[in-house]
Amino acid sequence: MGKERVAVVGVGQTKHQATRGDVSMAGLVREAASRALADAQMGWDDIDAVVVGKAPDFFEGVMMPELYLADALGASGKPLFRVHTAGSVGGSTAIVASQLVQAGIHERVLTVAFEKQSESEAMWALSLPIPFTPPLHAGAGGYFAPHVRSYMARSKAPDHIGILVALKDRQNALKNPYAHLHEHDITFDSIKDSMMLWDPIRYAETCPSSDGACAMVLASEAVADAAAGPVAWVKGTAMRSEPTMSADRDPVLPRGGADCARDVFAQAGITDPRREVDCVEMYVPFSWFEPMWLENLGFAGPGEGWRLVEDGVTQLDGDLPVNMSGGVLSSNPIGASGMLRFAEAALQVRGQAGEHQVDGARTAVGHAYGGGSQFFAMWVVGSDKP
Amino acid sequence: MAELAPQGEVLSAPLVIEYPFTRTTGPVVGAFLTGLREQVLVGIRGSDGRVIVPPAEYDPVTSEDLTELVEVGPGGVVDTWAWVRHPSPKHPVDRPFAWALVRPDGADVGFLQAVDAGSIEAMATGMRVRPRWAEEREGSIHDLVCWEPEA
Amino acid sequence: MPEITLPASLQGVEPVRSVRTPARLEYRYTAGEATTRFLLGIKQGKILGERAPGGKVYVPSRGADPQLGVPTSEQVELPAVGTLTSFCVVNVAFYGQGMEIPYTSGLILLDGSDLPIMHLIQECPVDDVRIGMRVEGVWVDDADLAPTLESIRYFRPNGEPDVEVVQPGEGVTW
Amino acid sequence: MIDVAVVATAQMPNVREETRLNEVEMLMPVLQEVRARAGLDQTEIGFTCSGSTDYLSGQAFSFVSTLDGVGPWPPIQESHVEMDGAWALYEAWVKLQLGEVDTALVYCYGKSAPGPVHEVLSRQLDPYHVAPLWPDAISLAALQARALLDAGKATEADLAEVAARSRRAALGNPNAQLAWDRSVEEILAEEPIVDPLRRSDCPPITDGACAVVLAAGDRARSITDRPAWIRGIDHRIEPMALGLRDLTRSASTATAGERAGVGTAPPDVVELHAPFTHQELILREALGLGEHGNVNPSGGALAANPIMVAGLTRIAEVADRILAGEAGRGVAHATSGPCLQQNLVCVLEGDR
Repeated sequence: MGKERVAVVGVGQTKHQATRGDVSMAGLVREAASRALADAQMGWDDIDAVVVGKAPDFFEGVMMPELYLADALGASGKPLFRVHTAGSVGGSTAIVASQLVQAGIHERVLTVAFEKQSESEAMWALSLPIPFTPPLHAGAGGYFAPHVRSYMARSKAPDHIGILVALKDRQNALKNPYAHLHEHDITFDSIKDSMMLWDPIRYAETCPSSDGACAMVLASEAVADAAAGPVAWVKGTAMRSEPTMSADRDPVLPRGGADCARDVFAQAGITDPRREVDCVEMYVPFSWFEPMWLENLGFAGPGEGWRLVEDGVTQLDGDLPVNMSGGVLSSNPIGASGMLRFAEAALQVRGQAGEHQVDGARTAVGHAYGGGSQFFAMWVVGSDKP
Repeated sequence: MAELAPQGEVLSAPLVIEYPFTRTTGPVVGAFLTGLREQVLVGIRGSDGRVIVPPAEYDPVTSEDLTELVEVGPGGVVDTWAWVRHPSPKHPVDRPFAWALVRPDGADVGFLQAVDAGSIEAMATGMRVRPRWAEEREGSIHDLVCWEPEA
Repeated sequence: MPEITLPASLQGVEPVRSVRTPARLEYRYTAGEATTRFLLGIKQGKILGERAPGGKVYVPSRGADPQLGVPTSEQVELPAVGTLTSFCVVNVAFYGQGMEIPYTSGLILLDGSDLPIMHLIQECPVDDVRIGMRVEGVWVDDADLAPTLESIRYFRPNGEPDVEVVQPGEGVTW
Repeated sequence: MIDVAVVATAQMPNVREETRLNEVEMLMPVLQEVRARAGLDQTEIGFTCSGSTDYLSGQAFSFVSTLDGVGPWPPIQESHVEMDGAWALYEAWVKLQLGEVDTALVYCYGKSAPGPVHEVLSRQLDPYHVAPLWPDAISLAALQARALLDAGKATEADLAEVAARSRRAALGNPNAQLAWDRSVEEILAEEPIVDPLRRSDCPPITDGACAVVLAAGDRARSITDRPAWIRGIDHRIEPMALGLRDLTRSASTATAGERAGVGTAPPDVVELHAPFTHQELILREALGLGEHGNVNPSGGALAANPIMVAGLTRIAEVADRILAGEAGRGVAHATSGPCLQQNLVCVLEGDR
């Protein structure tokens, strides 16, 4: 086996908000990276390589911005790598970083993902008109809403499931000081009464557009063993991609997502994810994706995911808490959103998630997806060395 | 299977990507742009003591935060240059000009700027230049239109 | 964030906090051969799909059979009639859209094809739109036909009874 | 480390402008060719990784639609880097080191022609202080060339010699876009376009695509009699600001070359990703190649410079010569960013 152990020894993130007017682009990534280094009790010199991820460069209007950010990321004289796998990029970036350690190439790798969406505007950057290509009639939500409707039709899920998810995630976000949305007055009714943007998706069931960054330090077994505090051992990583325009592709329960989950659980020795996983951070930009992913990833049978939501299983104090941090519904710096999921999983098994800590979490899952649900990245982290 | 390649036209169309990006600057980049608005050139002291213009937010060698902004210039020296015979409409000078790394007095590194010298014969590595400021300045790199040879 | 120190000349001066850096780039976009074939068909009032070697019919084809990574290779003319497989009702004006609100954006599986296209559903109150509804395309006048999918103005119910919709891959276990 | 080799390569013949095909149509034949050469279909590929950039095509997520040209079904293990394909190869090499899969497909594509490529590349620069001035890639390279000339490390004739040798070598490369036989004197007689660079010192604008199949250990040996083993690979970056670097040297190339083991034995063939003539001289020095006689037998980036592709093409060109038994050991180099900011070095060898 060429594969060595790897652990998360440091996690950092910015305060996420609509516009981080106090920092430059470099200042934003730096804030997350410095916090991850401080958490790992490391300095810039300790880092062997840097892996950066973000979504389309048009957001900030800077082509391959990692080149410009080399100084801010302490990468001078080091390897600097840039990943872009659509919305799953934050997750796949962390996986690429972890593999540099697993392959025995580096001992300490800094990985950073970010988006400074306020430099432009999400609706612009995500909907650039391409000649000869049929226009999306209603932006990104208009793409996903029919798939949500399909899920509702297939699963017979009642209409209020999406509201329950949004309420849970926004309430979890109140416990997370880094979250973008802190909606203290949110209620079931306020979500229900919010504007039906893309019927069946209400405004309050959609994610915000955020400036933000996330960073982690991934380290070899020797470094992790010597760490002062708890570390999160990486027990499995997986990525899957499938075609966009394929007739056999199910955009509601995509095979790529299911294959990705099966792979990562097998690596982690998990045979019954519903029982063996303590908590999950999954990429839910529209509330209905929580029950969809619960089914797609094997936490519930087909058509059963919404019942976990309705029964309160995915609440912070439930049997399988989902999106303890408040999730993408509460903070969405697109390029960083996947890494935030992976980082929250690591925080949970290190017991460092603060007020949104799940008691006794020892095995956690981070999940990210991108495109029109054809790109997937997942990892399983645990408090015990594999 | 039949070949479906059309023998005639293939459709093509213009595609314009345009946006007025608004960039928040943070304190260090902001200080440089503030200086330009006030006709003051600002650098920053690196960990090895050298003064970097425009001010780097983070040390290029040690990666540490840099904080000590210092005034430099107003005159400067051309460290290297390239002569543009056919300026584009987007360039800062509308007649043949030089791109140069201009090192302001008191700074230790040069930065990319335009030098409007009129002709290539007027350009030389090591020549002294002075800034030409825009009449209306708003805190952007365009406040410093270009540099010109010192008389 | 560490505190910075300013030179004397800038102390007490209102600092710059943001800067606008407009950028415009002009590209020439090539549709490619498959998209050209489709759009030239539309210009003649025809919907031309393409059969992939694996048997699936794609409309419009983007040139690749996404299952095998080979070109689609056989042209198939399709009717402007199909089934609504899903939809959303849009209640907000989006950038660049001049639509009357609310309107319906639907996924329409044209008869004889294997992947739905996204298009507008009109001449039907939004509350009456249903998954499984049979719809037909409404073309622009012949004189206005152009190489764009907008030559089909929208789809509307064609009066046939609803059909059952099974999503691609639905119920398949791997 | 696990032994990993290039076992097959394919290139699209480089052209000034591919006007008929979109990216996915342009890429498919290259993917089919490289998989056929390796005798693998997509279901036998363990990992797929590509390199491209949205800014060249003017489309966000442009790699998403090109993935359909791979035929990624059933779903595949796949990644994409917003970098030259040489770095996609690096990610695939790392993945193969884990010992879980033993084959990988690496590809990259770039259409430089549809956009104003020299303006597009300026979008890489410092977004506050430099990009708003729209300095073009040729001007930045010219600043570096002037620094080299001023330092007495090269003459304009040295630059012209690189131009003449590269385009002459390209006459033997069927994938080259720009090939000719002109004397140094003829080149020196050209008017500079951005002094001190002449047109012959600059790369052409190119649309292109390249693909490589990697395989590990015995799997590589089962695919070809003579795999091109990757003996060392490393990449390094420097600060972007030109004033912060000694433009007459490439420190990051020197570090990457040392770590990749360039100096442990003399190479038979070298392919350097030097889009501008003077950059070959800087890279030769950084890699300790001196007057090595077999640098860029393909013509290098001066013969065809598809952005995001020209780096992986260098690796493919070296691998081709090893696969064909024409070379025993080779060095390939890829670059990114203004004035050689980021550099990758790969050492390949055939079995003795």
